[in-house]
Amino acid sequence: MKTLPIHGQSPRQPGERALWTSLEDLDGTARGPEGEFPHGAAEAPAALGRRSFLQLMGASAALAGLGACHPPREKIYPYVKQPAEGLPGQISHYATALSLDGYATGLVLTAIDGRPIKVEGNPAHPASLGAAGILEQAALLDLYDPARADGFRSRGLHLAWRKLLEEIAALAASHAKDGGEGLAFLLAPEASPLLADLRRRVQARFPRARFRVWAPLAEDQAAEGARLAFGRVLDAQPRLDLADVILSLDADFLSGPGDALRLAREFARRREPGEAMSRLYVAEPALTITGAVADHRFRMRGSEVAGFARQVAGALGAIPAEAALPAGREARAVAADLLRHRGRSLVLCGPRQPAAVHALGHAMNAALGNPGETVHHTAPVLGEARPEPGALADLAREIQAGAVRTLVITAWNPVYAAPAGLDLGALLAKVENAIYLTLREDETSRRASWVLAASHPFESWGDGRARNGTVTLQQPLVAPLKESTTAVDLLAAFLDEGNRGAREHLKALWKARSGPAFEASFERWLEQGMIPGTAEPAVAAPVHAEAVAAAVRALPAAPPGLEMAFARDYSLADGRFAPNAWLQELPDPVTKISWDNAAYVSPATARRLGFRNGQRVALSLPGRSLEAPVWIQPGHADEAVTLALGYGRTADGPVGKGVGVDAYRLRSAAAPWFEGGLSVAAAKGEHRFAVAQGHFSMEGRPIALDFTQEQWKRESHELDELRGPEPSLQEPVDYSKLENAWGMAIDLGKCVGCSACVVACQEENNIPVVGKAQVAKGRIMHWIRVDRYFQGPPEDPTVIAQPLACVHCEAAPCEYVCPVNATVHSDEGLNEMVYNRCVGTRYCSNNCPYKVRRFNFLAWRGEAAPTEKMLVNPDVTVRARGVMEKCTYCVQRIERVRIEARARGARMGPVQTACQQACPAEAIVFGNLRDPGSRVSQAHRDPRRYDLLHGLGTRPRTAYLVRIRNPNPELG
Amino acid sequence: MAPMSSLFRPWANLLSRFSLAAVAAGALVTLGTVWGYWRTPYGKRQGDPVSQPVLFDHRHHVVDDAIDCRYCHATVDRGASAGIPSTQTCLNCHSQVWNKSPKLEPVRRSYFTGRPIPWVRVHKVPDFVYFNHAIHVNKGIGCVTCHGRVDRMAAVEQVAPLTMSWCLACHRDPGPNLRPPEQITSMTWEPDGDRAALGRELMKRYDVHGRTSCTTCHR
Amino acid sequence: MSPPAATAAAREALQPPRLLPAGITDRQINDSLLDHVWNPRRGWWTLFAMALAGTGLLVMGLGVTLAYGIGMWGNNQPVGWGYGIINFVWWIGIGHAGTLISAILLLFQQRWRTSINRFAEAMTIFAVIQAALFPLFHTGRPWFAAFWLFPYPSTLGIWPNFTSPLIWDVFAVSTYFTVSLLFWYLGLIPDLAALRDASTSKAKRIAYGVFALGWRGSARHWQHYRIGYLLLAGLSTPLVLSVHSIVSFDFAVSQLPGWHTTIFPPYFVAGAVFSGFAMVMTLMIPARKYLGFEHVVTERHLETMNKVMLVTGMMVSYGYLMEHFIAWYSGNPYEMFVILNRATGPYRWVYYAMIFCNVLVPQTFWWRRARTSIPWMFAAAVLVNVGMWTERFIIIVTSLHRDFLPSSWGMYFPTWVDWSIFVGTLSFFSLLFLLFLRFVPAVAVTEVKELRHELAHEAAHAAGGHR
Amino acid sequence: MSARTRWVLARFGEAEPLLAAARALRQAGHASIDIHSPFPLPGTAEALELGRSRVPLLALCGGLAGVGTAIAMQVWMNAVDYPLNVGNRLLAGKPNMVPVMFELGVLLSSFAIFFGMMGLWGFPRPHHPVFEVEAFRSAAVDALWLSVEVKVEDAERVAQALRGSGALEVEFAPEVEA
Repeated sequence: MKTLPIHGQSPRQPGERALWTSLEDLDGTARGPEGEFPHGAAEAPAALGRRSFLQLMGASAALAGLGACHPPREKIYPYVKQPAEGLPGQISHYATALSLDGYATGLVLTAIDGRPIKVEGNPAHPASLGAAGILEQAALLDLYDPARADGFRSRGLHLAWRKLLEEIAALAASHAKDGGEGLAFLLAPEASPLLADLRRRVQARFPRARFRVWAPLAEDQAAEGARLAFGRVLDAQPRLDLADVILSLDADFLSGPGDALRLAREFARRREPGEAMSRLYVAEPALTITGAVADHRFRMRGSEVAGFARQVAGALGAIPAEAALPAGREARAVAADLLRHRGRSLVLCGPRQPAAVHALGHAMNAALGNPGETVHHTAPVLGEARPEPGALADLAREIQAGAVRTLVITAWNPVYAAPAGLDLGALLAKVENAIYLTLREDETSRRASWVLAASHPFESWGDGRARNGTVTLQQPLVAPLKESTTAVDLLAAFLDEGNRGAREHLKALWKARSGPAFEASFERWLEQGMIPGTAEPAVAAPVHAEAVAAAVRALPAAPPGLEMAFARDYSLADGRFAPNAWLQELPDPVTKISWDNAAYVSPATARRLGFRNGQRVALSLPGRSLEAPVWIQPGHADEAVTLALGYGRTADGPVGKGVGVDAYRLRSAAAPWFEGGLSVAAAKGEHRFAVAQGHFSMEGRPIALDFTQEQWKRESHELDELRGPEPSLQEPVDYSKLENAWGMAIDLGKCVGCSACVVACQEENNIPVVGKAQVAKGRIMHWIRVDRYFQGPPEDPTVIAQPLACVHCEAAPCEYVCPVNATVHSDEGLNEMVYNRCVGTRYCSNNCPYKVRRFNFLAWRGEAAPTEKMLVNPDVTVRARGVMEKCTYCVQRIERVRIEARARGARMGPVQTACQQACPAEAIVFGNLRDPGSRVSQAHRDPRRYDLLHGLGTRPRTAYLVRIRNPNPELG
Repeated sequence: MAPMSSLFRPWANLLSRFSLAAVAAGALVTLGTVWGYWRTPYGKRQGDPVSQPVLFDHRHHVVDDAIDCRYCHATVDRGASAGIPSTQTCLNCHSQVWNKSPKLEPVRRSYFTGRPIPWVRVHKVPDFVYFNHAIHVNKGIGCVTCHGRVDRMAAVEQVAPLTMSWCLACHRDPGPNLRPPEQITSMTWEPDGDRAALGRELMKRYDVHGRTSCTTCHR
Repeated sequence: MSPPAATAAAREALQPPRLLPAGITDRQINDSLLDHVWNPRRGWWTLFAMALAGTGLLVMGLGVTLAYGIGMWGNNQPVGWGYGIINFVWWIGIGHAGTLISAILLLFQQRWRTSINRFAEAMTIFAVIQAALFPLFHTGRPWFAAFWLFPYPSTLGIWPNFTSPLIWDVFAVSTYFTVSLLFWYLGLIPDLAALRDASTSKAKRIAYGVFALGWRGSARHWQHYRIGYLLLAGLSTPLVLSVHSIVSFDFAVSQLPGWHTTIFPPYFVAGAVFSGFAMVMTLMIPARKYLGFEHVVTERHLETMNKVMLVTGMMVSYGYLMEHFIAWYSGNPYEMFVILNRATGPYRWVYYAMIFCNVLVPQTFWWRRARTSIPWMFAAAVLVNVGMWTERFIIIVTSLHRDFLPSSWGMYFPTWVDWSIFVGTLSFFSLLFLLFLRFVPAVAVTEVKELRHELAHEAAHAAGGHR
Repeated sequence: MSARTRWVLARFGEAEPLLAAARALRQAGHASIDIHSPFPLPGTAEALELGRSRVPLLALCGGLAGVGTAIAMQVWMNAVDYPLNVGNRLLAGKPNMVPVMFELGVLLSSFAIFFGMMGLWGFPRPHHPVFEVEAFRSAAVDALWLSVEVKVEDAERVAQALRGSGALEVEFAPEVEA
């Protein structure tokens, strides 16, 4: 029964390559021979045929149960030579890292029997602090993706590794003759010291070779803004835990590259009610998770943020009056609040804003005395590997001019993500040797003459730097599952050192940079996953006020009419995670749409244009046009349309192919984020979204509770109705005699709604992916979900997120209705779900008032590729078709801790659930309610505690803590 | 005399009753057989010596050589699985003794080719049962309790039924199956004196709580 | 008949329509009621072929479900139960009329039952067979449900959970089916003997002879038979009430708004009788024509049945009224929402169809013209069947699709597999029914004879004492 | 002493003479008398002095056995053998047990009634000497018959008596060993 992580693996013929063909069925694009079953009602499940037949046969055999029908006995294959360490089935943890957008996040990977099965944060690492985001965690699925690129080929011919090295050596030698005149590199932004070192050495060998750094979602405007404000590029390093008042100018700092986990942690720590509570103002166009937790959210089009910033800056006196704009009521109040907290306030500026706004942000921080307090500045961590605006355009010009003979691309998928109008695909054909290093066969690999499979970060050596500069080491957990190489080896190949191995390069570099006791230190660094004390030092950075003022004055006014805005997608980032089924299925943290992007518009704009949800519309900008389905998003700025990037893939494996629409086709190099002059017209057809949450109003029910500080002072007693004992005919079971009584507390005030817990749970508990059609049918399998509710006017609502998994009711309504005792209570108060006993009546799910139970309607896993079987957590039963499943409070972790402690005769240590561990905001607390000192016990005694649906008398073990907001009374 | 019109001869009474009884009995016997089958040693695969790719004789190794179980099954007190010895472990001795024996040819072949010996599993619980050797061994359950007198088996066979009710019986009342730590691997240990009292004492000493919550074994 | 014809005619006009034609003899009763067994009616094979083809849909639907899983149905989270349980409750409700007519009317000594009880009992059994398919096949793993639901000592050492209404269902439905079958068969034995003895071919005689078990109509037989039959009727009466009460516990014992209601047991029983009578009417009206039974299933029978439908329809309407009232009176916002959602939510058209069919349509039976118009009563019966199906849809789907947390609200849409199983059970039901009409007397011949005997006896008394 | 007997069958047109004939035969000392009718004929049990049926007693025993089984089963399975905390409910909650108690009581009671009757009747019994008489086929259709088992040598005399008491037709079944 222990099989596979992904639904829809079709049975393959022997010898056939592992292809995820059947997942195409799920996303609604299948036009194969199976097309006789229309989508929706009449979908044929993917795993037909042999497997189902065997199941039926198995069933009849079980019923007959007679005769010599024993299954064949299993084989046991022991080691030939026992390795020195590790027991079969024992967990081992390795520190490693993953770099996204150039910055490394330290991770700890769990491996069992040599297979990495779980990604967790590295508590010692400054960018993780023990948490892990959705992308870092889901990257593990990419590792096992059977559709990954495999091997090396040049002009369609497969090359063995050794042969590849020879070919590159020959190529390098030919370029070396003219100093690398025709040699160009298109690199991804990457703070890796090792890559920087190799780049320097390659540059030294090929002095005339050109290096370009490019990424589709580059933060180049921030760098430009720093240059404007400080005269040189500097990184700002904010400290939210020290900030009393925060103004975010289109900065969704709780998600996105580099530092979101740390910022979420710091932000959440200041969200407990009282004097120390921070206050967050957010000005943004589309609702983000940061906007959702703001105390005041000002919705405005992206191009209007600059104007708002000028109003605030003017009221602060940060810029001369002629550069400022007259402040409105809101800007005045914000400025006054910021001024009241000089040195304890913070202005953050989002990467989508133009350089002048970034500069203005720096000026405001300077005027408020924040540098050195809530923000400090450092030399840019990316160093030379900073993306340059126009890098791609320059490269295109050179190719056009025939100046590039060899182009080495380690940047991700430029053909797909290049701005509209730049036909890089056609240009690549002009390059004699376009060498593309890629994890998957994608749009670019189709056009490149050389395609080299890249190793996954979890199977290769490397390094990186955290956003604060801390050098982070990336060590592999498995040998590459595919024949592949790394950027390090590829660059080294141009130095004729390709065969030395990334590990040797890494050690050589750090041996040179560290002291004599290198070997010992290196072992220690690997253990810690980083080199301590390597954070970038702060530098003093005076702001050039006149330059800022000049730049601000030069800012154009917001253009009238509809504005097109592009956004980084929470799940797919720039699109590189499109082949990742976990991320595709993960509902968008704000809209709860899974397997899609959509053109978000505000309710008012939709009304004006007469648009309905799901209606297809044509979005037109000068010379470009795209059809996209509309999604009416409360809280969106009026007269603007936001579309997330990264969808509408045409290559890159079957999972992401054809999901959503490709916003890059609409995105120009000149206005990469906001562009005015959008015209929209209704197009033919209706789009069916797969939305994981169908209803966003609480209907006046006390579900996800939210008070302002003022209300909390007056009305906190109202919570008494939602907690404490309820009269019952049944005497509650006494748990006081046991050592443990497990419980959980979820602090809605801390939760930022990022959904990291959902992916953590999916990874830990072998939760299958079901595909778009099944999500649309209401069959998503996530054990923990993050509900999002809107309150107040639909135009500008208050937004609250509520993570919800099984709450482990002491008087569980699901249990007494199960006819076969498949769900019962454990002695320690867990609501147990026994898959192997379940016959699948679904009565428990019906009677669960929280609707947290998930049913295996079909054989979600089908047949998995061999690599995907490696992903399965062996501590958790893989559920068969026809059984119910749900959150177990990670009982496998509880039992592992228990057995390991008690086998040694020790007492049980603390247990962490997967969701708790991943949560960057520390909103989820799990532990022993019998221990009065445990954090969960304290949370259960918190005055903010309440029980969800308390009146039903279910006595949930998961308690909620109400969210308190801290609005500015002046804006009341 | 009226014409003979009767449909059924007298034997029809017997036949009809017998047929009905046969149908009823047949149904009961079928159900009972299916039900009973799983209770037979055959249904549970007990008492079926399993032939292995190497003619390994536990009798010889345990009795004659007096090798402790843990020499080969080394992870039994630390890990979930008891551990099947690596080929290397076999050759620790057999590179010196019987190193020319044709019976050990598969072992040497494994060692030199690097391919593991395909041992055949004898004790199998379903995949949804999470059995952990370490906790049982450390809490005083001896090898012989579940695996029987391996020292008397030429080829190992399953002795215990390995059914859930068998597991539950011990989890409900572990005392009688506990033994002192030094006797865990003994095949012959018998308690002197009061078994029940010893069981109670060992329960206390080991801090044993037999749990029957489902997630003890099913996760 | 001795009284002068004129007096008889006058009396005839004053009496309610007769239960039996005047002057009919036992032989005539026997011949006319068994005729359809000897001489299959025209079109039987056509109907049988149609029903068989429809049963193919059932086999296919269940086969697809077994092969691929419940995912082939429309069920989802939050609507864990859909057509499967709707059809289960609907069929089991239909299956109530037979026992009710046989048992309760027997205990109340309602003579008009004799013409329809066999028919209704057969319908009960066939309906319960349809119903019993669903609890098994709606489970995710029927191959385990088939035996884990029964409390047998297993090697697992674990037992069913007797607090679950589904276990009660298992006991209730299997008991109901078994007792109904025994009751039906017991009543059938004298008729099988009559068939045996009236058969002309040897094969038929043997076949019916085997099933008649050797019935000789002996005084000893009748002595036990009468008391046994009466006792079974006495047991069946609370049984029939218990079965739908227990089915209603599936809902009432849960915690869901719209389900958690104390009125459910009586309301379900009334609904079951209502739908059962409607189904009897739906089948009886064409069947009496088809079989030429107008002389035993008279207009008086039909009118009485319509009166019962009116009464039970009023009880069901009262149930609806109370559901709404309690939802309001309880002050429970979740309950109030469910009622509101039924009337104004996305499934409101089903709700209004239910109100129309179950509340408004039976009201026409206040009028004698409606009660005696065969086309109208047939239409009304069909509408009530539809209405009772929509009632189950409303109860199950609307309560589930929007419950406590709006975040988990969803919609339910049946799939082609749901439809083919539903149509398949209708066909399978018809198939069994056609077989019944082909091989077994559709009217309790013996009881009609007994009734004739009693009526003749009374007539003799009425005509002036002993002969 | 001849052990051979045969059944004498007499068809009557009305119930009263039939019952009178039966009473007369009883008084004449015949033990094996039976009346056959296509529907339950009032007065037969009294005429044949059959006494009270034991079926109600069987029904009661069956019912009590069912209820007892249900209680024992539920208490033992859910509260004694494997007590599980199921939603904080009582292990052997009395209201919970009622439905199964009732159903099992009805089931076993019905079984007792049905199979008890089969036993009392000696069913299945497709063969009986009276079936050998072709005319007896009207017994299940519309005719009233009286049957009596007599010694072979008495048969003709009894037939005469029956004819005298109003039988429309008298038939003899073949001789059988007693």
